[in-house]
Amino acid sequence: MAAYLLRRLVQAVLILFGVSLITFALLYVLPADPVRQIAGRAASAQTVENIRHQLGLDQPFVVQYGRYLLGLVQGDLGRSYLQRTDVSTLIAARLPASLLLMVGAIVCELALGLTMGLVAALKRGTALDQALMVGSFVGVSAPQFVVGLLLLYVFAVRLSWFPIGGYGSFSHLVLPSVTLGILGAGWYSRMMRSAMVDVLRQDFIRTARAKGLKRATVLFRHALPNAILPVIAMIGIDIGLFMSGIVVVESVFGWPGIGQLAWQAIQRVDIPIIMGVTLVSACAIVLGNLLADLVTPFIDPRIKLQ
Amino acid sequence: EDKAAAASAQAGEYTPDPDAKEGGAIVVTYKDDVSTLDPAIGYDWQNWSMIKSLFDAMMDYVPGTTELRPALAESYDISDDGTVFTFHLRKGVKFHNGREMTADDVKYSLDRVTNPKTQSPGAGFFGSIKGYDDVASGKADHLAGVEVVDPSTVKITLSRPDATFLHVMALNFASVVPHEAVEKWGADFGHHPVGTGAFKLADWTIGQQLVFQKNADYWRDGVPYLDKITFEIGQEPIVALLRLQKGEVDIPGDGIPPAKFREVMSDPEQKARVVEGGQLQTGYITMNVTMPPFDKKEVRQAVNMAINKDRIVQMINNRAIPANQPLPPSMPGYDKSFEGYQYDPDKAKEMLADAGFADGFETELYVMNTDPNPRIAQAIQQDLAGIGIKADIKALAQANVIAAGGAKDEAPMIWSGGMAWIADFPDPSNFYGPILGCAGATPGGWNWSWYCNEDLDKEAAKADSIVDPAKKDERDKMWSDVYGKVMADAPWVPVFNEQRFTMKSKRMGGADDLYVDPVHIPINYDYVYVTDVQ
Amino acid sequence: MSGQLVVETAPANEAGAPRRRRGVFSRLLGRPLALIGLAVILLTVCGAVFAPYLTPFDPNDQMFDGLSLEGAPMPPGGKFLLGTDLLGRDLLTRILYGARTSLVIGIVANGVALFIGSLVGITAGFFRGWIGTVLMRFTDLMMAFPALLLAICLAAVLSPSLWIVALVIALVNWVQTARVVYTETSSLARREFVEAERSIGASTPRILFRHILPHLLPTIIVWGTLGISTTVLLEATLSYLGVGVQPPTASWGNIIFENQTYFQAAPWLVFFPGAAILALALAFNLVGDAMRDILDPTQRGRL
Amino acid sequence: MTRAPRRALPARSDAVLAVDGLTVVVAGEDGPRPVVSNLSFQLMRGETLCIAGESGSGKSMTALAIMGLLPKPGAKIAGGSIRLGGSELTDLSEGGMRAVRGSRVAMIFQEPMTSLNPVLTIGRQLTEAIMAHEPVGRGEAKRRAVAALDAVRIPEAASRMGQHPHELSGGMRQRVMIAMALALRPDVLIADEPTTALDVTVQGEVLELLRDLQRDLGTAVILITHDMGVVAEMAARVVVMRHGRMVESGAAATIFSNPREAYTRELLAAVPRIGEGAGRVATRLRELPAAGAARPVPVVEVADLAVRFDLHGGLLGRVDRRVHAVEGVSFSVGDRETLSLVGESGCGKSTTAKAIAGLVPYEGDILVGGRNIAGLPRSEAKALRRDVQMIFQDPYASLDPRMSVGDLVAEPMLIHGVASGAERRERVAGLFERVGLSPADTGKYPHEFSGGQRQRICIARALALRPKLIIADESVSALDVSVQARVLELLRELQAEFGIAFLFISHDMAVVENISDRVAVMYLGQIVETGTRDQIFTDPKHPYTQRLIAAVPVPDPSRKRHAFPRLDQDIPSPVRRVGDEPARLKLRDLGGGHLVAA
Ligand SMILES: Nc1ncnc2c1ncn2[C@@H]1O[C@H](COP(=O)(O)OP(=O)(O)OP(=O)(O)O)[C@@H](O)[C@H]1O
Ligand SMILES: Nc1ncnc2c1ncn2[C@@H]1O[C@H](COP(=O)(O)OP(=O)(O)OP(=O)(O)O)[C@@H](O)[C@H]1O
Ligand SMILES: [Mg+2]
Ligand SMILES: [Mg+2]
Repeated sequence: MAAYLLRRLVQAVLILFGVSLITFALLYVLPADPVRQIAGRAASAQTVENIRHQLGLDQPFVVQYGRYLLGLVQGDLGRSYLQRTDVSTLIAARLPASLLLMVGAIVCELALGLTMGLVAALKRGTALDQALMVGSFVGVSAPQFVVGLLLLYVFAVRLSWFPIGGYGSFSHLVLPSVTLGILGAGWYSRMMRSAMVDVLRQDFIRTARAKGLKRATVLFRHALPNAILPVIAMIGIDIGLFMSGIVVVESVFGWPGIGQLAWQAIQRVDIPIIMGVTLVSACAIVLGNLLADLVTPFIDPRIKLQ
Repeated sequence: EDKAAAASAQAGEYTPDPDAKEGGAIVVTYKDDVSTLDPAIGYDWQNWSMIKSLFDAMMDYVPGTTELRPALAESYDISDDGTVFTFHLRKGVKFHNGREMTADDVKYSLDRVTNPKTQSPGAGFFGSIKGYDDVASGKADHLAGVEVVDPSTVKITLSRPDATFLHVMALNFASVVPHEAVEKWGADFGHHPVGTGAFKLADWTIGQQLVFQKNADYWRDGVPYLDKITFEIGQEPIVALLRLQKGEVDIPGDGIPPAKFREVMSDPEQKARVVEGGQLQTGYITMNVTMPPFDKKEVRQAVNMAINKDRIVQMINNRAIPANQPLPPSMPGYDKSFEGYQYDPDKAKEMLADAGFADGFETELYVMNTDPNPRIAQAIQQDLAGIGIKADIKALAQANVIAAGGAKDEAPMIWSGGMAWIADFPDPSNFYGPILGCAGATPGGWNWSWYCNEDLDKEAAKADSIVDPAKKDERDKMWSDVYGKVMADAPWVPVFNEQRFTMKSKRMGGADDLYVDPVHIPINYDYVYVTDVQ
Repeated sequence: MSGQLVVETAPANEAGAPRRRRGVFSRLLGRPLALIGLAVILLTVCGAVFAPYLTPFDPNDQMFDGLSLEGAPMPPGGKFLLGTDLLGRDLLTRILYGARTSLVIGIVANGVALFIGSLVGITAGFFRGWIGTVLMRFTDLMMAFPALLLAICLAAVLSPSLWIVALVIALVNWVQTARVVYTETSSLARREFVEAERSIGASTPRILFRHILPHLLPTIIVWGTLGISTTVLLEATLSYLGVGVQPPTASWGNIIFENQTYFQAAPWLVFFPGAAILALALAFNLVGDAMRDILDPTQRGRL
Repeated sequence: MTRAPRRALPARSDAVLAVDGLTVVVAGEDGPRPVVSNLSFQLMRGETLCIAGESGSGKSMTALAIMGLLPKPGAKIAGGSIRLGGSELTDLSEGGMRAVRGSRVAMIFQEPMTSLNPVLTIGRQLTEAIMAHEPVGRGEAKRRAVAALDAVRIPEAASRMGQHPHELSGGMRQRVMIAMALALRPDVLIADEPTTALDVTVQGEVLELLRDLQRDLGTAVILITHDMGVVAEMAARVVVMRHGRMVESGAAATIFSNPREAYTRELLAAVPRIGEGAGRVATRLRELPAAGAARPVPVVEVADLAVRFDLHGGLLGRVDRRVHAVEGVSFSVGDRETLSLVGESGCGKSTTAKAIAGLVPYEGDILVGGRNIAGLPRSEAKALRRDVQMIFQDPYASLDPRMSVGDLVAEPMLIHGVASGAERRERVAGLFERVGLSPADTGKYPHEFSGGQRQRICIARALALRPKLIIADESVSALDVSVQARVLELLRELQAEFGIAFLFISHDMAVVENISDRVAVMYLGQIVETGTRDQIFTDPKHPYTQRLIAAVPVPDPSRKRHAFPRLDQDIPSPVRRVGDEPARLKLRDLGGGHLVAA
């Protein structure tokens, strides 16, 4: 177990290194000049060069990247060009909100997706199954901005059940989580359905029924843990897709997470922030996958970590 | 020495609102984060007016107008040749940290903002101060032209006469900061601002909100009225408007989102709370005069005649007025009689044919990618197609468009919307130097049409050396001429001047002018008040 | 592939013959739901191909009467069947022309992603050893990228055009498929029939393509159909950020994104292109489901 | 609870379960198709009723109908009644059925390996059954679960409660299933082929256990099986089914000694019996010419074969343990000879076969037609391997379910470029006919065939290349007797016709006795005894061989064995630390080719 963890962590570090290298290289060749933005429109060419030199942006790629890495291993993500603050401060201030939202969204999409998938599997072939299938596609196809605004309009403005955007309490979390969750639910319900259909065909389900167990017990205690494995693997994959959703949803709901930070940084080519956000999300993804892998043996004891 | 100058500035003093009530708190929302509140650095839509409320400079403007008035300087003298400005500081002005502001602080602040290490985007504004070049190139630490005469007198010597210098001294970049606080916080001063302004920063939760608290010791009597302003960050404009409608927000900082504009304006109750005002802004298309076929004046003129500005204005829900010259109407020097190029596609086609492009040509139109700019670009594209010019749209992130504009042979045409020139100060010169003058036509510069007319540069310099306020009209006239000549060469197509529509909650009080203050955007926090306090 | 099959086994008797001779396609036609799906796909493709003949308008023509005097778009009905957009262009026309872009993205880009993903997944899952390790580590690396950020950077670097966007989307989207296919292939590779194939001397490509691939089809179909909406919307996000298809080229995604803030003032601008995406994705799903059942002989004759 | 009286009156011969006119239909391609028709029987208290019949005769469907667990929506009860005690089961709602299941009727399913939930502990699966029916607390339920495990003689029952099914051997899993069924002391226990998938030795133990439990608890048992040996050993009464109908029923002794129906007689005749198999004569006959000829080159010669699987572990994932699956096995198979490899599950039989087929890396020498495969270039090795074909242990798993059987059979020819187009098709058709299938079936898929038919498809596939040696890995163990007999007959015919040598792998001693020329007994990766069939069966020397032979149930109720000797310990594991090599056994020659480990 310890050995496994160690190996996975080494792997994770290598992956993060790769991510940083590729992102840095991509941003390096990006046709936009951050110095111009810092210097402002009244700056002379000399001032611009001055700033470029101060930031070390006049140096060759290898040197720039080397310096970045050096900072990175010391926990220094650099300073934002435009916000004039340490990137780590900015991310640290926003990360908790994003993580919270992510957890909320995962809970939502699991609750929604798994229920839909479960019901569809149980009612396989019926009209309800078909309707749920259409529903899952609606979830996958609906633009999140519109879904978010719609939810906001109905549940916050009209019904006043939830606050209109913002951050702080549980009720703030509900709508953004649901908005993000609707998309994921589409995916999960499809996966859950097929996994469940498979499991319900298994002999041990028949055994459980032969014991005279309650339907709910058969479903939740016997079938679900077996069907949920592919779903858990999916959660690991899913975290990577979150970033896209988070950007939109955070802005609709005024959620102070890293999605908004990333969005603004991309608009203004604030390279240190883009790097930082990419690395932090990469971390989250790698950790998410690791966690998913670590959890599976608890759910399915046949699986051994190696 | 000319005391008249000082006297005339005093004349336009503001008369306080008799109905104003003290106390209360308001909520303002913004979509984008506030990056820094360091006056030497902040240059964004959001932090510009926040900094104005936290800091003061030698000069500022009469609320709701573009009229200069002394601020931290109680009075000032200008030498006859217009190169020496002596500011007499107001006594007893205290920083938020309790220390009294002195002439040393003024010098310190000016040295700081021009020092390249500060990386101030506004350093260039101080280029006329003697010794600026040495500081900018790192040869000197101090501006030779700034002298502390005594604790309450600062003398600033310019290397050339500069009629805009008082405006420069009203810029945020000229704000006075206490050196001990700057040294204490170092690079983080922007997050722990200490100034002399009407408000002080009470709390800043990054990415969420900033809270401003009334500065009880404010040197100007009677203001501010509000006890507290909360800026909520990261709010989508549509959502901000929904919250405003529910009474949770007082001012949507990003204005009325285009998508909601018609809804708001068609509801009398909401419309009543909308304040409309001019803006020192022009939206224009640049044509790169170094890239064929735009090196031909006739082609550029033809393009000027091809654009249906009325329709573009209609498309953005009439939130602007069509423009025919670089200067916006509320700017001194705006030439009311100027007719510009009338919309006449047939004539444009003819001219194009005369220039040898009977079949038109292909080109590219760069545009920033946020609504409504791509839409406007598409409207322009259609108009160009009308005279046979096939323009491909390149909708890019702001930074990429700016980079393309700053490269000599990359962007033939750019629609300036979203990055457009909003005046830093209300003076006609502000629309020339970096965006139409030779100085800006350098790689990485902001003169995206790469238009460089040495003669005009000279005329402009001449106009700027007229510092005598009495000759203001003459100077404005000279500037009108400069812009007239620019338009004769037609490096730009001025398309429209945006109107500002600010919306406020029912309980907000104060004159409408305060809500469309030309320098305090979106509103002048120091003078507005709420009506529902006891 | 199927041609060979038929030659090999077409038996001389009647009992087995009809089963084989009925092709996949004709069996698809026997299913009403699949038929609906096929019809929708066909309709979309025809709409895209014959757009100029189907509509009197030009997709980029900003018509004067397409906007009200206050600059508001026209609601559906009358001259403009589905209304107009914020520039006074006919929405139906734009959706028809937009199908060209969206089909390229949703089918070509998504298809390429699916192809790369399957190839990588199969190869890595089947060949343990260093090929598998290298491929899976590379997949892990790609997976660690936040997809959107990577797409934005890539697209920005490569300068936008439809095919570049398609390429970028393919480059970003193959990863999840690879992961899933990998898992499945590695378990399939351990099934006994693979060993049996080896024992009769079957070559590796033969085992991969004739024996393993058919088993992966259901998974590939599920990911492929779900991928349609995802990629179409990703294209829209990229366009919205200025690194996608450039205006005024229409795509279903960018029609939505351009207009999404107006969904209350002009809901048709979001609803119709959204419905088009949904319909296409659903149609492929219906056909995919049917294909899966048809291609899976164990599903036959079951209730 | 009326448990006490129930047990007190085992002698009363009133029916505890009465099935009357039961008809079960399943959905077919052209409307409903009956799989059980008009079936009636009664089960008395405390008796064992065996339902016998060939595969697909509707045995399992009957059991599932009683349990109310018919697969939905494919099957349903179309008529008849099932009365348990006083209540009519067919009228009960799902909720009502739930109360009956487990507590009054319990069932042990056909597939022991897959019938336990892999992700839940044994203890959990036992206690929840108890708690579902009786108002007891968790502690009490646990106590009873441990007691039930003890009752089925699971060693260290208490500590096993926390284990998961995959940590138990197949026999233990089946015992857990039985414990689960018996924990609630049901009136009726239905055991659906509880031993088919198990080793002979384990099978013997499980049957023994069932008998004990029935004696102790007085439960009435319905035992479903196609193994007449098991029937003879267990049954008081027998119901013989075919095509969903009852063919014959009566007391076990009567059925075996005096079967009325032709089908019953057929069924009994098909049962392989040690020492009197039908195939015995045939093999004998063929042995004679071989003995007279000069000693030919063996088809396959295996010398000192060893196969080890590395297990990774430790900090850096280094190899720290090895499975010594095959450890120094030597034998040869001559022309037209059948060598049987027997031994318990996990002793390395399949691994040996796979090594010969070139599917696992090995050490030692394998000579095909006198040439050592190891040294040859790829292409030549491939050509040589054409001479060795394998029929896998599980016919269903070894056929690609998505390929038609015609394609599957044609595939080896296609790969090796043997025959083309029309000729190949003809040969496929010929092979189908040869193995007793209709050439019309070539377009069907594996799942559309019964187990026996699938096995024949595998044989046809193996024959396609006209190999010199066919390795048959447990090729008949999963088949019911009648099919098994037919397949064995087919193998014998093919051997006579094409002159093929067989390496026959099995744990069923009766079958081995019927088909082999020589036998090698494997234990823990090594051969412990080898010799001609007669030497092994009439004069087994190694205790392990003796035990294997003793474990075979005899299909004769009059020769019922009692108290099958149980192993006092589990079989030792072939997994060893690196460096800790197992000791090689030395074989002692007893003369006449009969070797036995010291
Ligand atoms: N789910 C199902 N749907 C349709 N037909 C089925 C289904 N399950 C079984 N059958 C059919 O019902 C018939 C009886 O099957 P059953 O399982 O009762 O046989 P069995 O006697 O138990 O055979 P075995 O000895 O192989 O277990 C078979 O012809 C089988 O094909
Ligand atoms: N790929 C493998 N990796 C590790 N161990 C293996 C592998 N294949 C087989 N084994 C182990 O080798 C031993 C011999 O297995 P083998 O399959 O040869 O048994 P068998 O005699 O055929 O048993 P059965 O009668 O159950 O088929 C077993 O302990 C098994 O667990
Ligand atoms: Mg059965
Ligand atoms: Mg085996």
